[in-house]
Amino acid sequence: MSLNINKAFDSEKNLWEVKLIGEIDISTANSLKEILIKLLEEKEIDIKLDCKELDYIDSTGLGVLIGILKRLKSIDKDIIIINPKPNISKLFKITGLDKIFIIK
Amino acid sequence: MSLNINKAFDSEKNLWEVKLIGEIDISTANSLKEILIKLLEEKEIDIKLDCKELDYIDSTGLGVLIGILKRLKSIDKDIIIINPKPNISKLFKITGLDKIFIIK
Amino acid sequence: MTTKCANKSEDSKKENICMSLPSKPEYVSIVRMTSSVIANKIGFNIEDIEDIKVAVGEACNNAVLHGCDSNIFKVEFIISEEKFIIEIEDEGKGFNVDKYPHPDICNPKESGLGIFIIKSLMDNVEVKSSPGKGTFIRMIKFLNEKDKAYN
Amino acid sequence: MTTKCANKSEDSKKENICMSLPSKPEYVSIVRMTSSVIANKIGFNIEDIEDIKVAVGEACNNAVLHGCDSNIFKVEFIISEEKFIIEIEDEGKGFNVDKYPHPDICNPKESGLGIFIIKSLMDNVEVKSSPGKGTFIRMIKFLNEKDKAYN
Ligand SMILES: Nc1ncnc2c1ncn2[C@@H]1O[C@H](COP(=O)(O)OP(=O)(O)O)[C@@H](O)[C@H]1O
Ligand SMILES: Nc1ncnc2c1ncn2[C@@H]1O[C@H](COP(=O)(O)OP(=O)(O)O)[C@@H](O)[C@H]1O
Repeated sequence: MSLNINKAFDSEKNLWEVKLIGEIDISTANSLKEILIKLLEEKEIDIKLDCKELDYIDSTGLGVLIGILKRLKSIDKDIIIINPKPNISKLFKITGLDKIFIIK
Repeated sequence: MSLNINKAFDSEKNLWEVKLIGEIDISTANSLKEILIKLLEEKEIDIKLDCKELDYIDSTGLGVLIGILKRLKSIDKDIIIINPKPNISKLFKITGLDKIFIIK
Repeated sequence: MTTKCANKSEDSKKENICMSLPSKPEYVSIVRMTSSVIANKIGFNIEDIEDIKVAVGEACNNAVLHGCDSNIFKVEFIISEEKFIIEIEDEGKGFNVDKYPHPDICNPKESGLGIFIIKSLMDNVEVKSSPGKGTFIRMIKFLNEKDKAYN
Repeated sequence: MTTKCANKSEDSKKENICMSLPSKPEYVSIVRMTSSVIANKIGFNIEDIEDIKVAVGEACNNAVLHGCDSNIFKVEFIISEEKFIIEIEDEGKGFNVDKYPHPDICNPKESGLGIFIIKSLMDNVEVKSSPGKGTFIRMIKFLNEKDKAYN
């Protein structure tokens, strides 16, 4: 019923590795936004989102990711999404967002 | 959100071993009652209730157990409750039923 | 849709969630679940959440068991920083709150444990009932200081 | 307590659960949870339950985001053997249902996905809105034959 976010800098691959645990919804999307923006203020590099333990995301969460992706794309960087659960993959698919995010 | 009941006859100890899995409440207590009564119609012996995977019980469930216990006590048999979770132990304690059931 | 709920109280820090459901056994677990989700959000510890769930379940059982068929019962969750109030109301047959059967451990019975369990698990319990009209029960659990600090 | 809900419908096989909640983000997950508990009871499979949860969440998001402060929103769950209807109503600012922004994948935006997602996940969706008065959305998921047989 809440969101935990673990972040680490992967110096070898030069990217932010962010683990999302819990639910991204209208009450937690803002804290995700703030954390991702802070990371980019530190270093504007690729962000890898590990969604293995992400149970839920909705349009407010997708909106945050779209906003961050637009900023990264403008400097040729990316968001890479790994280990999404079936319900999360489905949402990226029906919205067509699987075509603009890198999903593994 | 539902109740599963696994029953087996322990011929060595001459008792019914009944595993309760899920929740015993107003909507499932009756099926517990029917199953236990059927067992006693087959053989009137001790009943051992394994509550390891029992998540919830309320007064309707306790009422069923009290009814069966009264029948068993009248022929000097018992109900033995094993592995109750803390919330279930608490309910037996506050109602004083821990003094009339054998709880291990 | 005809749901109507004031969702307002004297104290602006309080917030209400109202529900109404058919008086049937299969709906009781929905109220139990909802109560535990809310209790968890308020910040109660696991033992308190279990207590609330059982107490709410017992009150709903009574509303359903002693309520009229094809009727509804209502639940109101009143949330504030220091306590959780739950009110459950039915339009069932009601009873005399001064002389309903109390449990007697020397002579255990199949019924009569519900209200006793609610009073044991909650900090404050009030029952009002009018025979023939219905029953109202209000129960309160206070958030202890430790859990408050944790929030 | 002032909750009022008809909980009755033409078809006696239908049963209703009504809720009303404060228009605040922290209450949306309670409605989501409740919808998934009910969907599970009706007998929907896991994928359908997830779809219902997301669609209900999106509709609640809109009620809360575009609703008025210090207001409430209402949810009605209508349960029958072959389908699950969910109605969500707010008294917020409303909008013109004929020309709200639709998503465009070539030009992705931070908002405007909610109703599109609801329509993709549910079998039938109806939106009524009066600018200045509020919005009503009804969504239906049908139970497929396989899950019905399983019940
Ligand atoms: N909501 C209610 N409507 C009518 N009668 C009630 C209600 N709640 C309790 N009672 C009466 O009080 C008695 C004691 O209730 P309770 O302690 O919950 O035990 P139980 O419901 O198991 O009998 C019930 O047997 C019933 O006669
Ligand atoms: N309940 C509502 N009350 C008022 N306006 C709404 C409501 N639901 C949707 N809208 C309007 O329709 C638009 C599209 O909604 P939606 O597809 O859910 O995307 P989002 O809410 O992310 O913008 C919203 O931006 C808003 O203007």
